[in-house]
Amino acid sequence: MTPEQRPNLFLRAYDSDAGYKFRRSPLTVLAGLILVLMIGAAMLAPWIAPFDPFDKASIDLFNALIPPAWQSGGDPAFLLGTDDQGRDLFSTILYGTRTSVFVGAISVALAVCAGVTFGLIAGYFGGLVDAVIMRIVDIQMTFPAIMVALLIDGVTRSFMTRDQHSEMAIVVIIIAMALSIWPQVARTVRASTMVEKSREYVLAAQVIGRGSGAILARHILPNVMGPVLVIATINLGVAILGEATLSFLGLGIPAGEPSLGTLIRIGNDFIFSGERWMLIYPGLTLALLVLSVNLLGDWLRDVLDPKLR
Amino acid sequence: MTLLSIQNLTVEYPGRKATFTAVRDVTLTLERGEILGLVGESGAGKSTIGTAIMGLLDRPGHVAGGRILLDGTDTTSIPDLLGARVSMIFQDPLTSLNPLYTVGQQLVETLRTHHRLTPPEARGKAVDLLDQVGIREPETRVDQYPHQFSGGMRQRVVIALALCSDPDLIIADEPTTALDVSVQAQILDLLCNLVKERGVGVILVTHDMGVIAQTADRVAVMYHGEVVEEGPTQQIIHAPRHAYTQSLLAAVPRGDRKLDRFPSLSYAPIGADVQTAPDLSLTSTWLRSKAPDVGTGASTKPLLSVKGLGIRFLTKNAILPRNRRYVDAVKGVTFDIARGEVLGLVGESGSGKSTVARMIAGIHPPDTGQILFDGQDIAARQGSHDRQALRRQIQMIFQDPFSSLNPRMRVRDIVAEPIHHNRLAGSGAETQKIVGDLLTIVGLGAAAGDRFPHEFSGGQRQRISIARALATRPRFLICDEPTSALDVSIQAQILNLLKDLRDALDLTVLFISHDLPVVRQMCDRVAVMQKGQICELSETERLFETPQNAYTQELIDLMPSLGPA
Amino acid sequence: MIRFLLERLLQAALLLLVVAFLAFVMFRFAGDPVAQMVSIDTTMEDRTALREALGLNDPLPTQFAQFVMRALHGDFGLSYQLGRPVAALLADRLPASIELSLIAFGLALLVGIPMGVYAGLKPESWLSRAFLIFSLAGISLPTFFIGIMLILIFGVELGAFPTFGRGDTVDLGWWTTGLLTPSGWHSIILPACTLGLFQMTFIMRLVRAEILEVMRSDYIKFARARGISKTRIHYGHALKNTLVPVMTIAGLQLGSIIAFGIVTESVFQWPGIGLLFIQAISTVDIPVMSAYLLLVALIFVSINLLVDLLYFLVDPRLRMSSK
Amino acid sequence: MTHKPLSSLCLVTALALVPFASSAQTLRFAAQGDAVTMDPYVVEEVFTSGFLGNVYEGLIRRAPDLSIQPALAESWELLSPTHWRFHLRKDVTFHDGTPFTADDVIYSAERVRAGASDFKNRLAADTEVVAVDDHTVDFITTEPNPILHYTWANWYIMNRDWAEANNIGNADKAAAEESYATLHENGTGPFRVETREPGVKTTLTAYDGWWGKGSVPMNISDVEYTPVPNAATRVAALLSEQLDVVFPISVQDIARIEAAPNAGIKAGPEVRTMYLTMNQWRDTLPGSGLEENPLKDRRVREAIYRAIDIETIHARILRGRATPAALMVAPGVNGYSDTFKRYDYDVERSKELLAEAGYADGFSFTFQCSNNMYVNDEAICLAVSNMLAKVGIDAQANVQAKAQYLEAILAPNMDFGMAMLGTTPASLDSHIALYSLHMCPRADENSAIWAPEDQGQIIAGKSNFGGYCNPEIDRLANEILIETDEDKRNALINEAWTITTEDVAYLPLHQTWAAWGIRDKVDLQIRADNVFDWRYVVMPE
Repeated sequence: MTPEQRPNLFLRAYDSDAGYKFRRSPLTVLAGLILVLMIGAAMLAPWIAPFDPFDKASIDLFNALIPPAWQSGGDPAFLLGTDDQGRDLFSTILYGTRTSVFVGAISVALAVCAGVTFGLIAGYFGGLVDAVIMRIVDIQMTFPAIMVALLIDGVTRSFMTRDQHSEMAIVVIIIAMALSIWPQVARTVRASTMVEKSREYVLAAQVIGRGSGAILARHILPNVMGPVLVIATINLGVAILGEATLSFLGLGIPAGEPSLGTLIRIGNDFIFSGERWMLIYPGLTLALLVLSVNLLGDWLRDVLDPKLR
Repeated sequence: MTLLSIQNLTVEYPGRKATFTAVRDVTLTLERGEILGLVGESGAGKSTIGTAIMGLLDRPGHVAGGRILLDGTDTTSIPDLLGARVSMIFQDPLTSLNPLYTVGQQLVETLRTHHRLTPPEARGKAVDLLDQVGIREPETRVDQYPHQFSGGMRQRVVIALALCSDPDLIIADEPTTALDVSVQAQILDLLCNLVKERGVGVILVTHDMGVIAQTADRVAVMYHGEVVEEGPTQQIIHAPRHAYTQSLLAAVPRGDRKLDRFPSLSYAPIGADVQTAPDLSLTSTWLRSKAPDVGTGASTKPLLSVKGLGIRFLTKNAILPRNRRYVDAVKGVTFDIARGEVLGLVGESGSGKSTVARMIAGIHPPDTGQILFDGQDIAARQGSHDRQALRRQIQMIFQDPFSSLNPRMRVRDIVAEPIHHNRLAGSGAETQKIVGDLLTIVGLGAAAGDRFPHEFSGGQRQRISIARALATRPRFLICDEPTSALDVSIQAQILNLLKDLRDALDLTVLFISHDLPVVRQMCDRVAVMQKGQICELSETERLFETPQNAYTQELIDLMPSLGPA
Repeated sequence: MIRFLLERLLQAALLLLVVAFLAFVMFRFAGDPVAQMVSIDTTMEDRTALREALGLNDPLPTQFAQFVMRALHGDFGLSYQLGRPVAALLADRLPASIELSLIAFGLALLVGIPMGVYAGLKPESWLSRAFLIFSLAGISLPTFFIGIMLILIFGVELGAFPTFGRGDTVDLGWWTTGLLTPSGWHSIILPACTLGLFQMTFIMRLVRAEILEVMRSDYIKFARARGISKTRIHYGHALKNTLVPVMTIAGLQLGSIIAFGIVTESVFQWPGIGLLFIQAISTVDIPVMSAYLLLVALIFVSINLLVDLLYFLVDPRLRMSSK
Repeated sequence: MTHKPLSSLCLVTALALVPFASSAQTLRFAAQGDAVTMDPYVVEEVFTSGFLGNVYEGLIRRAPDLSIQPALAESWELLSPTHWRFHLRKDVTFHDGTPFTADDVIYSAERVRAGASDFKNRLAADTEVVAVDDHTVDFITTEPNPILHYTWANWYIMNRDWAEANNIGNADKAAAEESYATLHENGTGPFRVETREPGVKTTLTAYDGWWGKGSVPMNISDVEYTPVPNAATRVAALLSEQLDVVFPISVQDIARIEAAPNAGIKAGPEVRTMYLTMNQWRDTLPGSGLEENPLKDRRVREAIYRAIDIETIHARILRGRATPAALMVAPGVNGYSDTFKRYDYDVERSKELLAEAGYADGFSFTFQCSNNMYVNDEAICLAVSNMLAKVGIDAQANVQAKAQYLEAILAPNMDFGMAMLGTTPASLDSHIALYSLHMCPRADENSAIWAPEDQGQIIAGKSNFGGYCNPEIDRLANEILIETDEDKRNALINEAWTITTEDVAYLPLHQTWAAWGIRDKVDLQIRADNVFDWRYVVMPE
């Protein structure tokens, strides 16, 4: 078969086993659609959202606590109603989703970078390096994300001024989440690396004279990425939830920059006052987002690595 | 009455795009006390018949047509078919036993499923069974866990388990493939004796003609889901009628005499793996044009000389060095290989032959000894440029075609990697040209470069491995069991290719194998390894005809053969 | 065996020391405790004196050494906020957390394992699919959100369950239990469900995956070929082999139960160590926080050790190789 | 209780449908936090002091309307401007039965001024306390102080014998060992502590020997106190009838509780005034990037004042349950006057003022806010920040929990442009507000305010974190302190408030209302200082 005859990437993906399993599961297709829609809307928030929650001058307290448009007293300008500051809830949720997805994606990306690097090194070189890295992983796993967040918070506090620190809140939470995820990635990558490094294609590369770096980067890395992809997807959900939980506990994103967690925390104060839309819609958005991510993660796991838990 | 009668059996696996017919219209019979050999290459459908009889087909596979009768009754209507009437022995004794139960527990459980026995009675019977299958000290071993048994012993336990229910029929699916030759012979003997004593029928599924020749009464040869020929063993082996059977037998390496080439008798529909004859004229262009440039010393000295090579592996780690336990994997190995020579290295699994190969290839640094390549010690000269240039001239072909190619790289990149790494080509275009030539030389054609390894069969992958090994213009090639994972017909093609390349490129070869007939066909001299040491080294023909060492003698005696030709 | 245990103990001790150091360092920077301990009107002089008296001006290594020495004697000092010995505070609160964790964990195992076994043995049935979707929902909903919803529905709208606290407790001298009174049981249901839900779905998925894996193995096929009954294969062979990995992960999950306990305890005002911790964070009560962290590490390490020991009981391969 | 766990499990399902039964005489009460300690001198904090006020008693107490009432002192007289005589009640016993005598007052006066006591300022260090007889005590001060006893409502009298028998030392926060008084009490008040689990539950019973029996409508026999920090949980517990009284109720939950058939609300303005403090001390404004500090300019401060629409905050965030404030003291505090008016909300004027001051394009600064200290503090902060944006001022709200927030705003950090705080004058007199919030925080005339080396000595103006400084106010405050003629004194206070209002020293916002959630048929009196006096609770029989 010459290259010209080969179908394009999309068709091949569509026709592959993964694509087949994807098409066969309506739930996965739905989850994919929802996720694309949500992430798309979140990324395009500045263009889609009717209001900019960061533009303080446009927020009018006079509009506070308007119920969703279809309820009595609702205003068509505010589709999902407004919060206690008069911010349009729909816009805020869009921006909040953006923050949540951003925090989730960046922290997972960081965790994957760190986890893959250390996992590869530990698994490939073994010995003392391995022992040291795995002990660090063990220790790291002792700390729940909340405590990691506190630790990072404390350390950054010690060398930053207060202003810098509150601006860094989002960075702090990203690092905290990344730190709580990377051990899992490292463990998986280490295990896969130990399997892969004894495979003969790695020996073949050694015989060619390839150095460790090249072997790790060109040969082992691409072959351990399957499970990593699954773990990354599942942990994207975990990271989004983690950010929400930290923000809910008041250790996360400052209230001025909404994330879904802070929105739920604020909404929770109105749980008894009848203005439940402030709790329900961010909550639903969060649940839907994470559920979609997890459904896709499940599908990926089925396709790539049925053995992963 | 005929014990087992399979009538027009068809087994199908419905897939997403097409339905795969694993077994098509197969009709077979088996009598009590008879061993029916079911032989064929991988994918021929021989194992499927076994599982179909048991009714254990993996979903979505199903019997699409035909009947299976046991003593005249359709097996689907026999309630206590499994275990009670039919038993099965699996290929891998390491995974067939539940690791969390003692051998005795598993025996007792099976015995009590089929017989009314009190636990002490069942235990007594279990001990008897272990004794019958030749396990010494059955009283103590019955309480041990599977991991405390060796591979051969475990396969005996598996057989004991299969016998628990006094079955009428035993299906043995490649029962000795995972075992060493010496153990294989014992297990096959055991099986034959049990058949005679108990009068059970056995279906022996195997790819190994030698095993069939030794054991089976009758043979059915399968090809692409169909039985192409059936008859008494002697007739099939010595007077095969079907062209496929003929080509299959021709490809089986002979242990009794040396041939120049494997007969290129090939059955036409085998198609997929039949390659056009490699165009070796190309070897005169690139591979020859720049002859190895380093250390072209006097041609009388051996190209490779190994002196007192040794390595030991840690078996038990501990914080205190004195508590650590090591095993000597290789100890005091010494041999020379002359230019253009093929040295065979044989031995059972764990004898250290692969470790020797890997030390020479530079994968493991040896703990002791020297490896002199062209007079220079490549083990000692750590990382120098010279060493890299020397290393380049030593290449290796691995055993497992499925793991020896990086699944994430295109074939073109796999073959180009050594060229890039050693900067052997001036430009990208030149590299592509060389890669295309190499792929043509090994008989795949340049277009194969665009594809990924998983799109190729085992034999084709091994050709890719060879192309990669040739890409550095090596003078010395290590072949570590290059064909042990391949079907015999493919094996013959690959071995022929290696022979041709050796001749065309004047390669020196270290050929490692546990398969003595293959070694006899391929090598000029042979070294026999046992427990990390070389116990005999001599000219191939002399070694096979007049072995000096007792262990060598034993290996040669156990060598399966198709019987006198 | 003994050598293995000693090695693990040594490792555990090292780990605890590192955790102690991290705990110490992190809380050293988590805010000024003095600001919390005094009223807004306290003079700078008194603040400085207090800081001095608390030893907050000593060099860090000295503070750490003192911290470890005292911790070894079970003395974590007095809570800045409550003026009580931290060890006593934790001891008072620990029973509540342990009872909640164990009930939640028990609930998770009791429901999760059968669900997982079923879903693993019959992967195609509609009930298994339902379980799977349910489990996805379980791991997708944040714990705090579930808690709030349970309170809203069962506590407020239906008025069926208490929404906070432990109910009546019985003091057994060394342990205060809520499990001997009806109101104690009544109170534990909602928080245990909240806390257990995530674990339950998690364990269910894990068991399912392991069962699927084990059922593909050769020894299960061989057992079927020998005619062993389905029940024996499923519950004897498959489940037992599933237990080993499930135990590890479940053991690790106990650690995360403690972490998620913080959230649940804060939503339900469950008077356990998690609530104490979250209150300590907001008041920068350093002794309480560092002691809590050490306690969590200790619990985690003990669980790991316990899991390792259980391994020995279940897996003969390990039992033998260590002899 | 010897229920078997198994049978309890069965009972649980049965009980799930039965409404909670409760003894009518037990008051089940929950608030945000727990009393920090049972030792009355360790922490000056509203809830702890208020809680202990039911167990311990001072020489005086405050009535529900905050007027001063005799308590352990039956009466008092001023023998000279510096010589006070207190006549003690005679039929009083401590909870352990010991009679209350003048010696206990002397002991309490010593201990309250010793060590790290938070209540040192109840009595000046040089005030002499002399027992005239068993039931008469004299206080001799060095300077006249007309409001000496105003702050004594939460200076509780402890028993010397009990303290000495139990080795109770000074009120010390950094003590190495737990003080007996942390968990135990021996007061004279109407309730005695039965069991105490800090942070979990405290139970109390009525003290049979209490001297005041019959003087108040109280009919409760037991109190069960549970701290419930989570606002939603508190409301849920009230609505599900697990609690009789909960405090505080967020303004947004008031309607829900009022609508409930089984609960109600009692709400009223607090005596605490919420205000914004503006950093007038730093030479450069934190978070502004400017070389100068615009907040030193009175016009800028007025511009900020005028940009805040207090009525909308009042209506939307506080749902009408607040009183916009023009002064730094609330109605009910001595010296309050309703003649002061707020600067009108006027965005145009605000912009003009900014332009006049040279900041037509606005500027930015850090705005420190708390999120768990005051009623809807976070929402108000964000609203203020949004309102300032409309005149071009970028107030970057940094909302933090109490611990971090206080660390940021307290000297010497003062890492803020503006911050929101609340103040309650302990003596309910204007002087303390002027003294600690408005006087220049400096050790002497010549030193710089908040100079590090002087920080330990600063007493006046110690809560003046914005660094407002006006010598006129310093002079007035000192005059007010020693002026014993009430009319003259009030005139001086009025003069001071006029100056600070003119200076826009602070930006007073409002007095929020405190709302108490009360189960149906429970009656109680709420106090503007949020102290909960159980003596006024009447439970349905």
